[in-house]
Amino acid sequence: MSLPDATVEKPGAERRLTIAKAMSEAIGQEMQRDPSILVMGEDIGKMGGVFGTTTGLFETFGGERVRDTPISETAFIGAAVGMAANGLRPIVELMFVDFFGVCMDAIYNLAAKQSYFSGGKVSCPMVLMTSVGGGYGDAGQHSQCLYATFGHLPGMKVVIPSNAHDAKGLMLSAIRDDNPVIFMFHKALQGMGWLGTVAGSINDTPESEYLVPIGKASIVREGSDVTIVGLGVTVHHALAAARNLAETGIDAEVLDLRTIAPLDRESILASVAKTGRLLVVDDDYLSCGIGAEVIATVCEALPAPLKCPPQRIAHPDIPIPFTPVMEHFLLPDAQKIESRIRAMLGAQR
Amino acid sequence: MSLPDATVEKPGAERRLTIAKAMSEAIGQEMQRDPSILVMGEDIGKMGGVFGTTTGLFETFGGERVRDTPISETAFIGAAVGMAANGLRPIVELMFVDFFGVCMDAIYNLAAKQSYFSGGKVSCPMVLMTSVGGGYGDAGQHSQCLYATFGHLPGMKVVIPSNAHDAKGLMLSAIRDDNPVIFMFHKALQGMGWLGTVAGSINDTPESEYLVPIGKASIVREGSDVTIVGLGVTVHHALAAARNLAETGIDAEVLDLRTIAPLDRESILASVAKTGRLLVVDDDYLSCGIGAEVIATVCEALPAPLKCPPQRIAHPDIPIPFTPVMEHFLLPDAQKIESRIRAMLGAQR
Amino acid sequence: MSSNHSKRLWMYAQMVKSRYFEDLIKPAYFEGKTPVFNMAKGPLPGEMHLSDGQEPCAVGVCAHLRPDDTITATHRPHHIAIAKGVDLNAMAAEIFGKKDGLAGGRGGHMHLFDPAVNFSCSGIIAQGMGPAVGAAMAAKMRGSDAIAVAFLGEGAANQGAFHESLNLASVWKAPVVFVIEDNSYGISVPKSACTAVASNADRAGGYAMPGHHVSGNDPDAVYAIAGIAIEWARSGSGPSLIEIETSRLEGHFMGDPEGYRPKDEVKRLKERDPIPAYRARLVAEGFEEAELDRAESEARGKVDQAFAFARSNDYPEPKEAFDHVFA
Amino acid sequence: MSSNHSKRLWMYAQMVKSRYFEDLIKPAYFEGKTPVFNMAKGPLPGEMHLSDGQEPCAVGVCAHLRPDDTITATHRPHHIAIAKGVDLNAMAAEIFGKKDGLAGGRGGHMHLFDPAVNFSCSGIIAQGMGPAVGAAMAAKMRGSDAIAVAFLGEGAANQGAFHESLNLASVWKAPVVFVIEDNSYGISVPKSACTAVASNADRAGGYAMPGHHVSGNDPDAVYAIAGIAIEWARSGSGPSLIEIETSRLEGHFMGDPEGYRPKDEVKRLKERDPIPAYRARLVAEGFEEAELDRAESEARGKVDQAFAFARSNDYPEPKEAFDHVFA
Ligand SMILES: Cc1ncc(C[n+]2csc(CCOP(=O)(O)OP(=O)(O)O)c2C)c(N)n1
Ligand SMILES: Cc1ncc(C[n+]2csc(CCOP(=O)(O)OP(=O)(O)O)c2C)c(N)n1
Ligand SMILES: [Mg+2]
Ligand SMILES: [Mg+2]
Repeated sequence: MSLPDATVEKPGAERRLTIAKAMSEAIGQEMQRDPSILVMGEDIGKMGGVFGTTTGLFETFGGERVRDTPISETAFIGAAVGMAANGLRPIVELMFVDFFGVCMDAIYNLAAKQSYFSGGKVSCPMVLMTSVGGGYGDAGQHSQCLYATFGHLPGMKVVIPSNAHDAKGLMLSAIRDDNPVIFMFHKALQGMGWLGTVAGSINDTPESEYLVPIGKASIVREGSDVTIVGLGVTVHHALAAARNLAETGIDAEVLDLRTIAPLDRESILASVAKTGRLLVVDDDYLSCGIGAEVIATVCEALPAPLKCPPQRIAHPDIPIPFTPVMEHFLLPDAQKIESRIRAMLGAQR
Repeated sequence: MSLPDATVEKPGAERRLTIAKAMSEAIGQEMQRDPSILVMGEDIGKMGGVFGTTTGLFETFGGERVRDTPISETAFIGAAVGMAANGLRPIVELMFVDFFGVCMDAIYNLAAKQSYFSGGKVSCPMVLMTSVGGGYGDAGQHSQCLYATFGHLPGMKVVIPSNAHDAKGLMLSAIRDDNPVIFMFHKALQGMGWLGTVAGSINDTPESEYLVPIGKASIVREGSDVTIVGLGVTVHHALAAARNLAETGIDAEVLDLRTIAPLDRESILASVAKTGRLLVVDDDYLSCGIGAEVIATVCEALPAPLKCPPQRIAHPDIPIPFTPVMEHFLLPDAQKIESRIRAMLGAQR
Repeated sequence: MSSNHSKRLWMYAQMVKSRYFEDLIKPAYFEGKTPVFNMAKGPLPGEMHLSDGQEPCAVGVCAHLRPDDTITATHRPHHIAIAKGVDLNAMAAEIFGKKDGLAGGRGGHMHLFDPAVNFSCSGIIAQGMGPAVGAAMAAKMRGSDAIAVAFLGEGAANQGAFHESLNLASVWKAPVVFVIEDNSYGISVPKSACTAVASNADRAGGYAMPGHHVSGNDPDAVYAIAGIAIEWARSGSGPSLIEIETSRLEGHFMGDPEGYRPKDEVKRLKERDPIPAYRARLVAEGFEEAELDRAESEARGKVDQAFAFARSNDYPEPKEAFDHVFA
Repeated sequence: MSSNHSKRLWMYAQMVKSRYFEDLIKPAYFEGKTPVFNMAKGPLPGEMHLSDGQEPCAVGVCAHLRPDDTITATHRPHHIAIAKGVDLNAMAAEIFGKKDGLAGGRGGHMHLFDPAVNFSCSGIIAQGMGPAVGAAMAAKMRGSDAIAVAFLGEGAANQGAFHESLNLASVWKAPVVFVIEDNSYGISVPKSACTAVASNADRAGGYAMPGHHVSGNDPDAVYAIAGIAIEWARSGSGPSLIEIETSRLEGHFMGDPEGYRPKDEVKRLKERDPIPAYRARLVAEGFEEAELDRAESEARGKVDQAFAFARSNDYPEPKEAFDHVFA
């Protein structure tokens, strides 16, 4: 597909948006440009999306192009695949990623394989946006990340913005991509007042069109002593930790993955080759998680051993508990990152 | 739960069974012992299971305890959870693991969290047996392994036997476990004539009861130069490669994971600490796979660097193609393992 | 008649108890969340789905149930849990995330498990339907006449699990009753915008089971119909489907601005609040005010006690998070 | 009448073509798989689901369809693909895993995609139903009167996607027809053992759409009813459900020992093979034998050509496996 004129990552004047606003703005702008785009999902019409992803779109584009659906994820995601095969570019919302279990077949066996099974003759230009993450006491069926669940299965691209600027640019790229793109937005960053919001996620977001490329990580803080790889909310924890570490002379580099499939292995390797140390911070379950993938990528490719064993912080392999005293005990945070890095630098080999 | 008398891993006289026979024998013996056990799934009644997992059970135990279901995986797996909460011990079959997308909610959000959400008051003694793997030209919706898809999500145990002896012992352990156990059997090992069968999977399987413990890997070949970690069919590829390597003096240790959740990190670490080299061989998709988890486990824990970078062989991150020329090009085999290990030993650092 | 009297008094008291439980939830929920509403804060974090207005569904059904009958309920579970007899102290403590909560704080308000009365609920739409069929089959296979009831919303009737579970229950003649609380909305989406048929009861025919529709949000009417369906199940005739017209007097969850609702809809619905209406009917039919007052204050007393228990109970130790992942 | 004549001739020819296609599959499938049957071996590895006996469903529906109408079919797709006009050479080559197959050998017999005639199929039960609704909506939204047809088996009608898709189609008035090929079995499980209702057509009422039942495994009867449902969709009246009684003359897949089937069932069914029966009817109603023979031999010729093409076509390069994961 040929792309219309768009600047790549050229920020304009200071214009602070939340991720929610950045997403709905991006979708709205694209819908103006391309009449084949439509949005479907539960409560994305008049309500504007439970997480504000479609605010104002129903009013602007009407009920034909902004469609509330029944609570029938298999049918409406399946329908989106059929639309995508027939000239439309659907954007669907799966309200919480935790609900993937009722509709994963339509996603991974249908959408993600349409191009392959058709030998490239039928594409699937579909964006599936879905909320991830916990930390606000919503318990074990509404707080999961499941990054690796999607990152493990081929045929989909998977993006996870940590801030509004990237969210807009990634959403534009996702919409224009001819493949299924899973757009995971973290509730702690979304900028819905009622969920609280990590301040760093609200940043300068140009009104004009720009693309953040899918598959490119971003160094959000340069440093020389250790590479902290994060994604979504953990990027902000990593940055906070890095600020604290800097006070005692430890210079951490923070890498925001932004995309987990395809994973930007080059950027990871380049950073770790420079710093010689690696900590991956993830709020998804630990085992077979993105942290393992990053560590394996580094260890199998780096010619020289690291200065100390690579480490990961993730949600342990247990369901997410409701009570805040337990939930916050388990989730990664700046404090845990900071002390882990101090230990890593103290225990060199 | 207290276990009735059973020998742990004490093989009797030579009695060669296929995995299919070992599974149905184990289920039948347990059903004799415990009237609370029942089996449900598609075509597991008169037909005895598409993969022979329930051969003869319908005839012995009747339609009350061996129940064919509608093609309604969400309902019957959900029903199994309800039964498990109410004094029964259901064994359900998901015919191909590839179908998990229509029913994963019942598995990971319901069965796997019942104990946790109830604070341990309600358990979920359920076995979900499901076929995995390709290599016989059944294309992209009938040939997947999806080990890591299950290994990533907490609250379930996940076992993968590589031979009939282990299949029987793991099935007994799974049935007696008070938790959901995903029992993955590989089609290339199943011993259904029509699927061909790797010879090594048919082995001595005592008629008497014995348990193979869940969570314990097994060293199926001792060696000193490199640890090859495999599971299911790749164990046999690894053994074949090890035999060839031995001819040129390379002494490979082969570890059969047998369980991926909980992962036997101790056995992996002990073996790699001894050999200093690691290759993981997996026929599941590469990214965020079990290979990454094993490598991360080793690299973050081993005090000394490995003698050469750890490596993995897996199915690449692409859907499984139908045509044999492509499918076999992608799947791991003994040849690929052998040449990878030669490269690893040649390129030491 | 006297049994009828006591059942009706019980239903009234349970409705009052449930409503009062939620009356206490409301201010507690907003503690620490003002002036800027943040769901993460305060003693009751996370989503909170109230059942105000839907009490008739719970009491009319549960009036027929025994402790060994199973209920699977939804994300909006309080009224049903209370009518089923879930331990009120432990339930309140769970919602507050305390150590003597039903699950020691691991589950929270959408995951209330009380095996003593065979109650559970969950946060995924229509998720409880399969388990209800399973519980019913477990009873049937052990020769008991216990039954199971799956509650769901009208929005949930468009989820695949609904279809699969009704078919499975019918094929297996499972002693289960499916009860749809039709409050007209699934979050913001009105039933008419997402459901092909006017009455979900009509879908029962697709599963060769009886389908009942109950209008009026009336405990007596629910009681009458539920009695038929439950007896049908208990006597071995198989499953039924009941759709109950009810009303959601609050937002989908607390904090919901409800911009999608017609201006005075809630006001109109509150004028038809089933609790005062039921009281008025009982009085008109000869119940003594004093008797009703006594039942009310007893119910309230239990709720006050439960909240006091929950408030004073300690939080669990953080590291207990690692317990009970496995049985 | 003359148009009727040509449609009937077309239907007959397509049935013959489909049957002959499978007649050639059969020996090819067993090449290399004997004496010990091993599914992995030979030029046609993997599962092979034949549609012998079900041809009337395909031709009766497809006789009304245009290339811009969409079909989503199942794991048992040959008859439908052929009747929809899928490129026969490329289809045969795909099934043989060759480089000029529809997908260059990536898909195989359960994943046949031909966008030129808007055909696709897949191996997960009821998976095509949502996509059919989507294809129908895409046509509707671009102002076309193209429609979509989703084929499924009677076993698939117990899957959640069936329910969700019918409801969604009805709510959105999607121009789609759901066609159930009721061959009485889902692998080994008879319909009566897993479906709560005798006729799935009765389920249409639960979605406020017309439900049709066609008995007799008769192309003319299918044609008549399909015409009504397709015109209903094309004219903007919305979706319909059709259930067609048909028969599976072979095993579920090739190699199926069919121990679950009553002894002489297949023999009895083969006596009512719809193809010779249809020929006999056409002749009885005045079609010339010579005309039918011509149509037959033309159909066979195309199949022979397709198999010759597929056999002589090269395999793709192994490394092409990496192509087309993404568009
Ligand atoms: C599978 C799934 N999809 C979506 C949701 C999000 N969700 C929670 S409640 C709700 C509305 C449910 O409506 P209804 O069934 O009518 O119950 P009510 O809230 O009215 O009691 C939705 C869509 C969910 N929890 N699970
Ligand atoms: C979700 C899912 N469950 C199970 C299967 C395995 N399976 C393949 S075909 C089949 C039977 C289908 O029966 P029916 O829908 O009647 O179609 P038929 O085979 O009779 O044409 C089953 C159970 C599958 N492919 N997908
Ligand atoms: Mg509702
Ligand atoms: Mg069938």
